[in-house]
Amino acid sequence: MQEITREALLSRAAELFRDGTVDRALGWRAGEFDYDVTPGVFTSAEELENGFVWNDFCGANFSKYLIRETGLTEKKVLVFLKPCDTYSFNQLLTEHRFARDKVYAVGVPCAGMADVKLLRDRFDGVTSVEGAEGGVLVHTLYDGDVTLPQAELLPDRCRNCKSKKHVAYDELLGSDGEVLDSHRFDEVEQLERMTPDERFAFWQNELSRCIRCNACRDVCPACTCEKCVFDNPASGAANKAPSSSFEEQMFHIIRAFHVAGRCTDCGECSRVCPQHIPLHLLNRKFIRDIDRFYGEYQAGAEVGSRAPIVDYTEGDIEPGEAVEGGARHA
Amino acid sequence: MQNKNERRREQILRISGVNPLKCMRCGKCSATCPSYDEMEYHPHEFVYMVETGDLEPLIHSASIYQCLSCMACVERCPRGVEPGKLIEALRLTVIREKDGNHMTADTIPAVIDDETPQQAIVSALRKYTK
Amino acid sequence: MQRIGVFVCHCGTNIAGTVDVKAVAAALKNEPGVVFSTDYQYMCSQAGQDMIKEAIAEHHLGGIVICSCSPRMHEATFRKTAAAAGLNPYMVEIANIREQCSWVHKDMAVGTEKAIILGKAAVAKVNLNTPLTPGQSPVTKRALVIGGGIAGIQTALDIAEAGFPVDIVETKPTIGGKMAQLDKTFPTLDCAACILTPKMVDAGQHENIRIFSYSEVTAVKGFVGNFDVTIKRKARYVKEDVCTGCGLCTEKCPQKKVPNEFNLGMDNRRAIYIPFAQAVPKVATIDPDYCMMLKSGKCGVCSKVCTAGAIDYKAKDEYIEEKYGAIVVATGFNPISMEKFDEYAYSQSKDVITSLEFERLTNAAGPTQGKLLRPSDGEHPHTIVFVQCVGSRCEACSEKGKEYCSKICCMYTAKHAMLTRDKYPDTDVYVFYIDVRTPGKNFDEFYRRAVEEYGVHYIKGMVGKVSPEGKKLHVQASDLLAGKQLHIDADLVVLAAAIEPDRSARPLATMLTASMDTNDFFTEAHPKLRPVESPTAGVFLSGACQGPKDIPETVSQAGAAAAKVIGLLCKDHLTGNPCVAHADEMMCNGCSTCERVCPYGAITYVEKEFRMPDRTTKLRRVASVNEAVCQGCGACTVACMSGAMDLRGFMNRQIQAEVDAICK
Amino acid sequence: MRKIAVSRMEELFAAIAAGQSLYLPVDTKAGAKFEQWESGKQLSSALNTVRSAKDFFFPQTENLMDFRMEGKKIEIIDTRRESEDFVLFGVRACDVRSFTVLDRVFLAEPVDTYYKNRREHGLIMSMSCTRPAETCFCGTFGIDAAEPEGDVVCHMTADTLYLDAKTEKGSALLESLSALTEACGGEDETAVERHKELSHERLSGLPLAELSADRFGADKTDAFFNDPAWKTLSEACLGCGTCTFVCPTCQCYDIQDFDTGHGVKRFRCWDSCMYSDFTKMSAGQPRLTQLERFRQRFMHKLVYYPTNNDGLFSCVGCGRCLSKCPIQMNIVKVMKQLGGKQND
Amino acid sequence: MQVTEYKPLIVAFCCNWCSYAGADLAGNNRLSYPADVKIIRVPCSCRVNPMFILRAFQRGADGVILCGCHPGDCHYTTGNYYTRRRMALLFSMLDYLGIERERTRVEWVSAAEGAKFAATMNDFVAQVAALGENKRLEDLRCKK
Repeated sequence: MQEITREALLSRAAELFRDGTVDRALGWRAGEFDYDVTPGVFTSAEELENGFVWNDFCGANFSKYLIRETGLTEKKVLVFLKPCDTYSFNQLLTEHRFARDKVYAVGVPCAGMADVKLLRDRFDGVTSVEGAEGGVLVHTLYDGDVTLPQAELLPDRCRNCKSKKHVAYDELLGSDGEVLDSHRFDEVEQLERMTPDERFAFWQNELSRCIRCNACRDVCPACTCEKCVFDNPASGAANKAPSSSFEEQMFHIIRAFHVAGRCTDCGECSRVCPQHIPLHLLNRKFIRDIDRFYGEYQAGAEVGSRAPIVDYTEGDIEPGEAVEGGARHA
Repeated sequence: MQNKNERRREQILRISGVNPLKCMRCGKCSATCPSYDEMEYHPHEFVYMVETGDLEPLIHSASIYQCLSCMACVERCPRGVEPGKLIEALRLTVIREKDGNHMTADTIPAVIDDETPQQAIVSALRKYTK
Repeated sequence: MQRIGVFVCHCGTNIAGTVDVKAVAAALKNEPGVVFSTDYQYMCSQAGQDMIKEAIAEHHLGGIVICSCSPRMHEATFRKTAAAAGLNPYMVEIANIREQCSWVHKDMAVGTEKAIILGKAAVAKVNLNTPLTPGQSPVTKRALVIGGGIAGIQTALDIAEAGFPVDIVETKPTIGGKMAQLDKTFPTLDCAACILTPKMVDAGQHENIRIFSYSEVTAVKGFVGNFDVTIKRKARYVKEDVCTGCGLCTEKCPQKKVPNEFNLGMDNRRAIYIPFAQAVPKVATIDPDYCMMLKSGKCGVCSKVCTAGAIDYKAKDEYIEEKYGAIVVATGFNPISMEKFDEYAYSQSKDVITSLEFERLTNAAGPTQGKLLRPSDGEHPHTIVFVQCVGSRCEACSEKGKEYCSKICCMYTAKHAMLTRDKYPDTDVYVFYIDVRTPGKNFDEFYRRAVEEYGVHYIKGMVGKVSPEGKKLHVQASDLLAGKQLHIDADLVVLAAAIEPDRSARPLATMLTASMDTNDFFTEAHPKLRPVESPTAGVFLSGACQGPKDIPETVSQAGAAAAKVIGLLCKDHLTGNPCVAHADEMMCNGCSTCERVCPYGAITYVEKEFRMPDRTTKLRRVASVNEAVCQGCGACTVACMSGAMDLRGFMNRQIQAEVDAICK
Repeated sequence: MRKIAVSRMEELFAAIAAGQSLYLPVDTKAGAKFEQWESGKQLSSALNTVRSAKDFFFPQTENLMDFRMEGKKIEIIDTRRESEDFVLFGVRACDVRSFTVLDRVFLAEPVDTYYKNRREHGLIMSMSCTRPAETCFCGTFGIDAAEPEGDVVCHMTADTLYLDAKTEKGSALLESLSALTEACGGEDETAVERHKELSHERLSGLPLAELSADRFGADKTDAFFNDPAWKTLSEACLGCGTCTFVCPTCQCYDIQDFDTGHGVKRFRCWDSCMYSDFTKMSAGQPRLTQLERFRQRFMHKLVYYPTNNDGLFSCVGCGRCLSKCPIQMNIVKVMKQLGGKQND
Repeated sequence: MQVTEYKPLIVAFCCNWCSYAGADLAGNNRLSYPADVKIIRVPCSCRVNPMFILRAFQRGADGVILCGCHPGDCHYTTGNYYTRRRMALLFSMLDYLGIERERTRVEWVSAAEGAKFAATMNDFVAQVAALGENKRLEDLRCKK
């Protein structure tokens, strides 16, 4: 359960609409089930009152929508930001993707957001999920009603949450948390310890499922190019016909490379992948290497910071030594 | 004979690791050599003779044993030629050949006196015998 | 697709010896776009160039590929050829089938196959070339000369004479440099001061020359024709425009124990000083390391005696910024430290000196008023040993010496030996040499005179060891020609120390983005054809900062550098390199990533209104490249995720086409 | 109707696979997926595959032909390989119906011979549903998940697999398997009926069972095209291709030439109307905003396709888009939002 | 020593100011290296986009080597520093994906290092030849 209630968010939003600070708010709209909430733009307190939802499935990162919405209004856009969203928010500000003064950011604490994928993997016909004593109560069509601890609904990005601390907001509802010591690189290190053959087999298996739907890119708050190289026939990288395994390798290497040093590890890419490809393991490899080679760096921790990939020192590691970096842990 | 000489020369160069072609004939090695006056051939001449393959007279000369192996020439040579190492290699080459020992234990009493330090005798045996 | 002509050069047998040039021409004829393909003996010859021009006209060629030597050799040549035939010069691509093919492969079949592939890559690239027109940038008509030795003075005078303003920046309180410390000059034996000081005065008085003495360059920005330079004027605590140079303060200053660097520490000066009588500018300078007033606030004598009121203890370092069109580096040289050569006992005995110290000892304005006296006891030396090549030609000991020949030592030692014998015939003079190098007008004659007329003992061999023994210096050396080891009891030993570039050169090179060799000498743009230009446009080299040089050579290079500068400053505009970055504004995200990696600050961001594809208008932040500032490295093109930033002449598409052609 | 014990499925698969390639849903880390059967591969128990079965007739990428260049000559090379027999086992009713939707596009004049060849060489063994998912709404489009179409219709009870041939092709296949299978008696008929009843009961209890498409259909363009609801519905759309790529009926494609350096390979590949460069022409795109692209997809499913195909909807209610859309927008939400207003 | 028959295809990106000149110097001094190496001239090593490297592999290269000025000596002052970071990260990623790390290399070769250029190419060609054909980053469409 989240610390802040829907009512608390609504009343604050209503005030902001009323005093004219904002004329639109980013929020979630109800779906057919408890868990299929859709991001949406609300333009009045009344609209919010009728359609706004706030529950454990409100995990989508809203930062990216600010690029469009701030361009459509003279006033401010109200946005509710979880701690991890604030990193993306800052990173977008670093890249001048929207104007800070066009946003009214309300920080909201997060107890971890549930992922319905995890329930669907275990039960057939999940029809609703409600808060209950000792966790959540899941109603299913064929497996009856099950009570589960909240933790079992959490995806990797929440289980290995890097920070409960908001790094940007205009006001904070509830309490702020701390930057956490997470185990988010464990899986990366596990892969690094494998032999190259094992790693190759692992990634071939994962990437071969890719259907090139581009959801990972389109949801990514770092992927905000006016025109992506993979959509631009002149770039030489675009190819709608992914008829060779090379296309998947190329796409995923370049996608991860283009967000290297900019990826805040929000985990949206893995969340949306219809084929369950662990895309965050590519991004985290870059984050891990950057930390290891050039000192710890968290994209979005502060506005205007210089990403290590556009920086240097005279004594940097040589590429030949860098590939040994993984082996050192063996 | 020519072949033997050539082999010897290669052996000397291999053992010493010296490239005599680096010598610019400045003579600083000879200028710095404390045994200069005892010698028939001098450090810079060693280098030149090895370079040209004129080894016979050198091998039969006492000069190679008059070198104290103080390595002053190695230290001073501006080109890193290291004549001292060359001389060491020359001695080794001679010793490795049959009956090449310059000195045997029997001959020692005749050449030493009370002034000769013990260390010198030991080092001489190491240097001049197999 | 272009209409492309391919021209395969034989380069005599340089290419044709290992590459079947006819086969290359035939193979490339089938490549997409190629309408004409031929081979010729020497493409770079007049006849070859004429052939290219005719083919361009006859076949209406839109692009040409020359399969020849490295583009570093003749790209400019063929671009001019194309331009003369009315083709945009950037529609020319070179396939390097000499340096990177025929010269490194021995087998004809292998060489031919590779040459064809390299040719195909060039054809693939030229198919995507677009005509480029270089941009223009204005030229600031002022030059900066860094270093006020004879090189800097001569360069500055020549530029000033041509009518352009010049600034000289000199770290010392006066200009004059090393030459001011010399006594006589070889091979004519004229007095150095007599020929230098008039030039110093000229420089000091010239209406087009400003001298920033006691100053340093701290920052350089910009590019050829438009340098922005920050100059630090170190506080000298004496108002330069007020001081009359009367010198009274330098006589009254109570701090008498300051080692006099002008005399290489062989005597003392005061804390307020004028380095030497002919200094330009002739103004006093307070040495803050020794001045009691500055250190403890107690004294003030100089201020009291100065009738002009020039003393200002509160002076601060000042920074001035100036624009220049061209920069000349004339930072000169220094003798290397002799501390590490213990075999010559330089640190043990005052009577072992360097040649520059010897110059001061024989100079009338020196510590001994020109009398040759031993530094240790002031007695007249009767036996003098000169040692050549100390630290020069020294391969083994890079931490001690230098691998190169310092070039000037043979001649100045002959001069020293000759002058000593001339003035003091009762002196025995020995010169130990490895080789005597005297290539130069009247140089060998000069050396022979030292031997034949003045009886200097030239001994082929090196000194192995110098050991102070009582009042004497025991010199152990070899005489290689006599086959003897010599033992000489000398009164004075003079070491011909190797010379090295001034320490300030390395950081300066970084500021100027000019390249240096491993010895910290500035690299010239071409060792033979562009010897006074650095590879960085607008930066020129004068004097020993580029390599060891004697005075006549330095002065000629100084004049040559001046000529190059004048040539540059005469232009109102410079034509830039059109191979620069440009942003596709519709694709630019405005993220500023490219701005961060640009080493030249060539990228700025602007807000512009755009008509969007959905027919709305939108104010967007987009990158804008200053084409005059951009040098075309391409760092931004890779930093740019969307690919909005591309590099003309090396576009993504072109490089990919080359990759494809090579790999197919 | 024939039957075989569920415990002997492996033998059945082996017998089918002996004559042609056999594809069936198997479990993978990322859900069920159609894979070629080989000894040891188990039929997935999942209701449906992540990707639909359309891949077998209309693959994501297809090499149409190659061009080889020698000097300045171009040679056309035939690369067609779509004439091999295969059997698709375990296709659900929704996906079987999707083939009808695709047939109307690809088999209409001019006939798409690539598609036609595959259809002719493919045999569908469909499977009735007993555990429809919460996202299922095939009933909305008149599909009975208990009685799918197909060459052979299968019903699987706890211990027995019933095989019912519906076409000549299907009969021929069952004929060839007669040694392995048993004939069915009256008891079996009853068991299958009971099985269907269970299905119907479950289908009627699904959360989306009441969803109706009656308000949509042929010639309703004007009724929906300018509805203001499109704005709210589309505002969160990321413009990715997930819905179109998992959809069994999306049939838009693009032709792409791939320059291999020594020739050109011509591919047909899926396109997505959600993509910003969809149907981009030299003059630009006809649909400039995501709203227009989003609208196109749903109007096509619910209005344009029925208009051109005798009222047949090009949605089969498989529910894939409900579970896969990154922002949880889907056709059900669209239908409820638009239809709701129409009929309130 | 195993004698391998495999002739690899090597794409070498060389910066115009140092490494391309170094390659020219190797030529001037007639220092041979295998013809399998094909050089592409770029203004600076920092012009090399990871996409070019992947494309080379896609199109049939067995190894890709990037040569630039020594760090600190870049003609453009800082270009090769960026190259170093980009390639360190890219190569580490390729390694992570199980692609043979011996197929990629960055080498700093100055204009004066003709001998180093030839030696580097000899060594790299031998290293890649020992691995044989590039199978892990191949694109079957591009095979003949």
